[in-house]
Amino acid sequence: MGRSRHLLVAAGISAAMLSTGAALTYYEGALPTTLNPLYAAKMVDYRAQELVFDRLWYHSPINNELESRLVQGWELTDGGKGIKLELASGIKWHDGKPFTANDICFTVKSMLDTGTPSPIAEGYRDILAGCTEESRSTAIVHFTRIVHNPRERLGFSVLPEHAFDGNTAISPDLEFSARPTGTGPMKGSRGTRGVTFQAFANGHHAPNIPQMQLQESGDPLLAIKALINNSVQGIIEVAPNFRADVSASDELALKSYDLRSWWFVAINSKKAPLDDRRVRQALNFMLDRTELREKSIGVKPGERNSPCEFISGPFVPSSPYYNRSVPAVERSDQGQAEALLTEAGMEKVGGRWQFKGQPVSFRMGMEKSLDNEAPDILSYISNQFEAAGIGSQVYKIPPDKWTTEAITGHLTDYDLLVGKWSFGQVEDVNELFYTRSRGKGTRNIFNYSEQEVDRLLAQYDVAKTDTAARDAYHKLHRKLAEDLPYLFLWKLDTKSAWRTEVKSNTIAPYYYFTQFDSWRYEG
Amino acid sequence: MPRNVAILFTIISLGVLVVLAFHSPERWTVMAEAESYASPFELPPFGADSRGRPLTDYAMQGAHIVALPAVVAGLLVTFLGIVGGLVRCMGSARVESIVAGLREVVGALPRMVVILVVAILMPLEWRSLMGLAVVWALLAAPGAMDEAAAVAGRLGGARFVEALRAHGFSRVRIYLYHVVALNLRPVVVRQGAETLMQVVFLEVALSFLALAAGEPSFTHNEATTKSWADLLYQGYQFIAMDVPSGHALVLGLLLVAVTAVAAVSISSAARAR
Amino acid sequence: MITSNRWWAGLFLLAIGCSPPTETSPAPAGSSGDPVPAETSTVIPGAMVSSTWPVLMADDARRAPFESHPGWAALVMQRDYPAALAAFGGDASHALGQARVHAELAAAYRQALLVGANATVQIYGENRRDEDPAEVDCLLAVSYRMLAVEDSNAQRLASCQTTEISELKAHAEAWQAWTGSDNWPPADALAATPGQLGEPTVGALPDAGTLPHWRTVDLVEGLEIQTASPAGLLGLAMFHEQAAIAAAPQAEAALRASLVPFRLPSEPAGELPGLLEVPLDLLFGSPMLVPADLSFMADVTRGSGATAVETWKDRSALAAAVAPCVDLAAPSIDVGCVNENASRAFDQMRTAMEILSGGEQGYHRPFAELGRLGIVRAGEAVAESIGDETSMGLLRLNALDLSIGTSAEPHYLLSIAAWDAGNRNSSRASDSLHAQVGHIPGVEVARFPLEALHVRMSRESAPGVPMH
Amino acid sequence: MALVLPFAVPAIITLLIWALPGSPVSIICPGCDGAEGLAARWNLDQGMVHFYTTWMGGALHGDFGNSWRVVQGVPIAELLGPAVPVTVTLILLAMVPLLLASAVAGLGWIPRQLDPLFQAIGLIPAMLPALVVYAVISLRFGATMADGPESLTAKLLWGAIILGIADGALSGAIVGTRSLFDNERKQQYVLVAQLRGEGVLSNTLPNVAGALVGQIRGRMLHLLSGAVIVEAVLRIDGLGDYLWRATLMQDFGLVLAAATGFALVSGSILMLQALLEVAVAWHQRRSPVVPVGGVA
Repeated sequence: MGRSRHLLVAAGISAAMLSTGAALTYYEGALPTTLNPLYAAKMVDYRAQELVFDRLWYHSPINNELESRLVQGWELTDGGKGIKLELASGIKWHDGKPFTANDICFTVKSMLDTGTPSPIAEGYRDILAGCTEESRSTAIVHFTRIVHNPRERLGFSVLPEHAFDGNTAISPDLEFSARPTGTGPMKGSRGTRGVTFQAFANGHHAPNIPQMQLQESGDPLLAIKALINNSVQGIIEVAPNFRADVSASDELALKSYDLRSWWFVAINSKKAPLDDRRVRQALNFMLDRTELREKSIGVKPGERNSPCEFISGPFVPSSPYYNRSVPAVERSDQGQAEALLTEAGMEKVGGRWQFKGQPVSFRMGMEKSLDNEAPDILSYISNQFEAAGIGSQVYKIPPDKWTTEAITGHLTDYDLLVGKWSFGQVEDVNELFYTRSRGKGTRNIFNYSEQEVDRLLAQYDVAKTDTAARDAYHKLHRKLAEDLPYLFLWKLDTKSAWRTEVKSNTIAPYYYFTQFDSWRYEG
Repeated sequence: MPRNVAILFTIISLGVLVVLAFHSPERWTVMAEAESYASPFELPPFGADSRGRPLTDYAMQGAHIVALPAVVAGLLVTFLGIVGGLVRCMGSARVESIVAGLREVVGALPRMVVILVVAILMPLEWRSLMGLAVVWALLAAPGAMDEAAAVAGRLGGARFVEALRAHGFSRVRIYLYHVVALNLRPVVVRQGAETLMQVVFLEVALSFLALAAGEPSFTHNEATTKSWADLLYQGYQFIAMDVPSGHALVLGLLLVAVTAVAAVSISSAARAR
Repeated sequence: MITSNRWWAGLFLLAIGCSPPTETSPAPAGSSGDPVPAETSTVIPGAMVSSTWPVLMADDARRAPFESHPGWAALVMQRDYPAALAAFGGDASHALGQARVHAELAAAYRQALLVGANATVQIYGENRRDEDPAEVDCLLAVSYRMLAVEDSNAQRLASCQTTEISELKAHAEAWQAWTGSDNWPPADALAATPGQLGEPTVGALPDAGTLPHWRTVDLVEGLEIQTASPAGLLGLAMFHEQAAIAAAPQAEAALRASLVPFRLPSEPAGELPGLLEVPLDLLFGSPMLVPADLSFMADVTRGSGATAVETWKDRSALAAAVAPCVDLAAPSIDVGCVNENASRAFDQMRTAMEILSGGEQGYHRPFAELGRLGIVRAGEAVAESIGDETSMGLLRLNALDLSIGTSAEPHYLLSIAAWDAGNRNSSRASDSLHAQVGHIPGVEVARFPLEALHVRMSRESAPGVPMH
Repeated sequence: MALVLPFAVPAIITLLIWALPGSPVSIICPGCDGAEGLAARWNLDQGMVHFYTTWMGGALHGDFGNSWRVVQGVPIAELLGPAVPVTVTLILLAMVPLLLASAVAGLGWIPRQLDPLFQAIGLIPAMLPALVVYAVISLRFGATMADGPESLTAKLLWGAIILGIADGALSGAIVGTRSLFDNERKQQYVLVAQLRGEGVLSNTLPNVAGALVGQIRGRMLHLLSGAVIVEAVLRIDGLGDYLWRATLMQDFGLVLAAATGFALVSGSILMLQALLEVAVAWHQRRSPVVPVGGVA
């Protein structure tokens, strides 16, 4: 058996070597739900869309300069309340039709159309007022007010008017979501087992890689093996546990990917006994984050430059919005937890906590793909609660279900949900904690609602100065650390691994493939 | 196989499964990285997985997942088989035609398709192996009833009962002893044993596929419980990726074999003298 | 010896990514598994390879005094300056180690100063808003001065003196008095900055005083704005430079040369070092492979660019590796070539180390990785000096990817943060700076303008929603 | 029955949707936002009859709607169109070993002593050989191409072999066919025919043909059921695999269409059986064959 296995492996490796001549393949933790930029909900959606579409303006991943591939000239109009865009010439959509000012205005109008139920579009409705086409190559985008650095605000992907027959109310379940038409370097098509990208030479793009495939990675160990065997050439997110293996290989390179991500355990504060803040605070003390981090992520105690740092609120510690005067709970404190639970009217019988005579047990879920970054974390958390006298049934939730049910506030039969949020330059957390109503709180997992929190979020929204905005979020951080709609766990750095045959693969912060034209594959 | 040997095998194989199921831990042993992929010699009796968890947990939890549903499905099919045989003995043409019609409808659809359709329609909180096992049993029942009816038919059906009545036996004795115990037993027990085995294989198949697709299983909570399918999945990793988990494959195959042996030996043990 | 190798490898691998200590790294897929890799193509001349510190350190006897000393473990493997200073404290036999820590701190504080100065210029110079108070003029003027931009600083300092914050007023006056003079360092101005450093002392690790240095209010809502003087970091940089020299006066020239690539634009150029005697202690665990590399990097940084490569390629391993990638005529540099040569030099050093050690040891890879990093950084410096900004940016990003584990030199990472701050890439700059807070006392000073910049940038960006 | 099946399956599923607790929308798309909009888009808002008729109306025109989760936005017909021939090919290929084994067993060329061996092989669940084969294929073709068109032929051939042998298919075919012929051979007329010097097969075959066809249909349905597992494990883009993934991802529209697809295939098999039975009956009407040199 062993012998035949080695023969198989040898055959496999050689077959894999031969196979790399075909397409460049990379692994994501999950497949994108949609390739329609208006409905991106996961980072994998954004990354895939960056290959297919052009954002109007973007930051160069090399020197962070604000650049545009679609606009060759611009000027402010209407006393700063508008910007006139002169489009670059020779740009075609992936179906061969020319890119015109109509497309820019169509995109703006579809984002302003309330029949487009997109949280991303919702964000733009505060700033954008409309758009007029002056000519085929000139459009004027109107703002609701005078804004500083207007180009910075125009970071949306441009959609083709003809693909929607001019209908600005765009629904998520159109074929466009699977087979979009963009102006980006690659033409993308979502298949049943992955996404295929074909290079599309254009006036403003000249990709060097003719074909690329995105596949779902599944087991992280197998993913690393496949990378080492050259069956795939890249993994977007490598679990900290496996980074040493990547560093130790001459054929792999570990690449930095700037993404501000933090992990949490959302608490269903609408259900008893979790509706009692003291119970939530007790859970916060029950968790031994240091042990969790060591077992699941592999961070040794006292390790310097750890990829994983504890947090006490909804920001990464390096962020100016992070309130450093609020300490993170690093070790469990069962004494405090017991005192709080007793105060909340619970009693411990035979080592198990009881509430109103019933043993306390929580239904806990986690987005399944997180297991790739922090293996078995759900079991470790559940074990810690068990050890503290609280039972739990734990479930792994598929990424799509997480997108359609968890972040839309429909998994209310759960008590606790383990998840991760990622941010770019903007660290706006309002959508996570606002009371759900009229386009607010669109990502409020357990429909948390707290008057003071709403007031602070509104304060941030209307802040006239940077200081006011920052103060509002510092107060929000403190308030959330007390009220605990989430148990805040840690921020975790993201690293990618690519085979060394993939050259000049500059990775853009957050969007990843912004500089894809320069990528080369010498496999 | 000789009947006594079959009985011995039945006792041993079922015993193994029952003991494993009853000693199943509620949640698996906390990992010990140092024991990662420990061989059966390093961590008796079965070795450990990638995170140092003993494979014994997998064996026991897997047995716990399948034990009750498989037995229930087996008994259900046995019971319905008996009903089918007795109906033939009663000689009710209407009931027989209903059974035949039922068999036609059920037999016209692939079982696995029905199982999956039921799985998606079943409310989340109802989803469990038990539900699927019962559906599987109901799908298998018409065949069993048909075969039992054929056996009863060969006995002479209603005429057989009348003949025994003439010898002065009570109806209850005739049906339960002469018909069921002496004549239907081999068929219905074999059908029940096969269903038992099929339900175990169904669980393994569904869990393996869910595992391979990175999706939650229909049959158990994979975050706290491990199925035998997890052993086979590790076996797949051993073959495909040279992961040192050959011992998991061996254990997985062993458990599947024990189930098959149990089914065969039950059938043999129940066959007529 | 195996034991000590295990210990050494263990510490290295621990620092790299917490993997368990291994005697040898796994052989690449499909390789023969032969401990000594096949013949590697030459990038650095053979004789020069043998004189690089990683290869010299493959000699157990030469490595022993370093690997047995916790000071070196803290400095080279953990990159933990406070721990290293504490461990070296009072150990005369390792005065060079102590000097090295002070020198790296001097470089780190200069780069932290640049982070703050660049951020200040970006936010209050180019993105000033009505809400910003007059006091920021003072910070802006000092920042421009540190960046050697003489842009009506006197006028800014004058307007800054209208402040009611007396300490800031005095600070502004002191800098005003110095503006235009060529004295370096600006002793009086430094004396007027908050935080008392005292006399430079070997082993001391002062901070930047109580932070924030000053509190003012915005002009729209009257909310408190906290600020700190970048000059405080200059004081710390000068302190550690003098402490380094005091610790090892015999190596003053080498220590000063090691600082050249990290000096401020406003600092006087001084004499070029020429070829120096550099003790192994100053090279060990750094990206500088041979003594001449220090001189080469100093020469490149002074702007000689491509010609420096020609001058040093026969003596400096870094110059030799970069030379084939430089087009003197253009002048330009080939990024792919630099990366390729860095990898080949990495193989060369590993091969040489394996031959000396009689097989691969756990420490070989991290040692050689530092060499690879050094070559990429040299390419980056050359690109910058010849004005090839794109190549410089790309090489800097490659160097950043290589600066992990034992290769993560705080002063270099801070130099990237300074570059990012100048590019308004406030996210990565604050991540890099944050990584040093708590390890290098006082660098928080740079946080004040950097965080203000980040808030302003993020509030003026396209709207974003949290993604999972 | 054959004609009714493709209409009956969606009808039964529709009935179940309305019979189960909770609104049809919550069953079809648990947790989906905008229940009203979704209900309207899926014709769930006007009762089950309206849903059934509109869905069936669309299906008859080849419009099964769009996939909701497996490949969001793609027309289901586009996904299942190529899947049906793949599954049919798999079943037909798998029938080859079964038919051969039946023929050989019918002729009595397979010794009974081998039955335990075939039965033992029959105890192997199809999933086990399938996962080994997929492992080998993923090694042979590499992770990328293992799921691509390059490996389809290999996967179909291997899948057919597994389906034809595992899950008791082969042993069933051998034992079933043999017992059929054995029972028939014992019949009086066969013995008489033998005395007349006629061939046994020519006499028994016409009479067992009906039952034989019934067995073949049973085996094909058995294979169809096994195809779900084999396709899913080997990642063959057939009806079974789509049904499996749609079930996992709760893509109701796809499940409904795939189940109907299976009903269609099953109906065709029924139809085939009916045709064969008619042919057999027609043949039997022409019997008995007048023996050579018959009675004057």
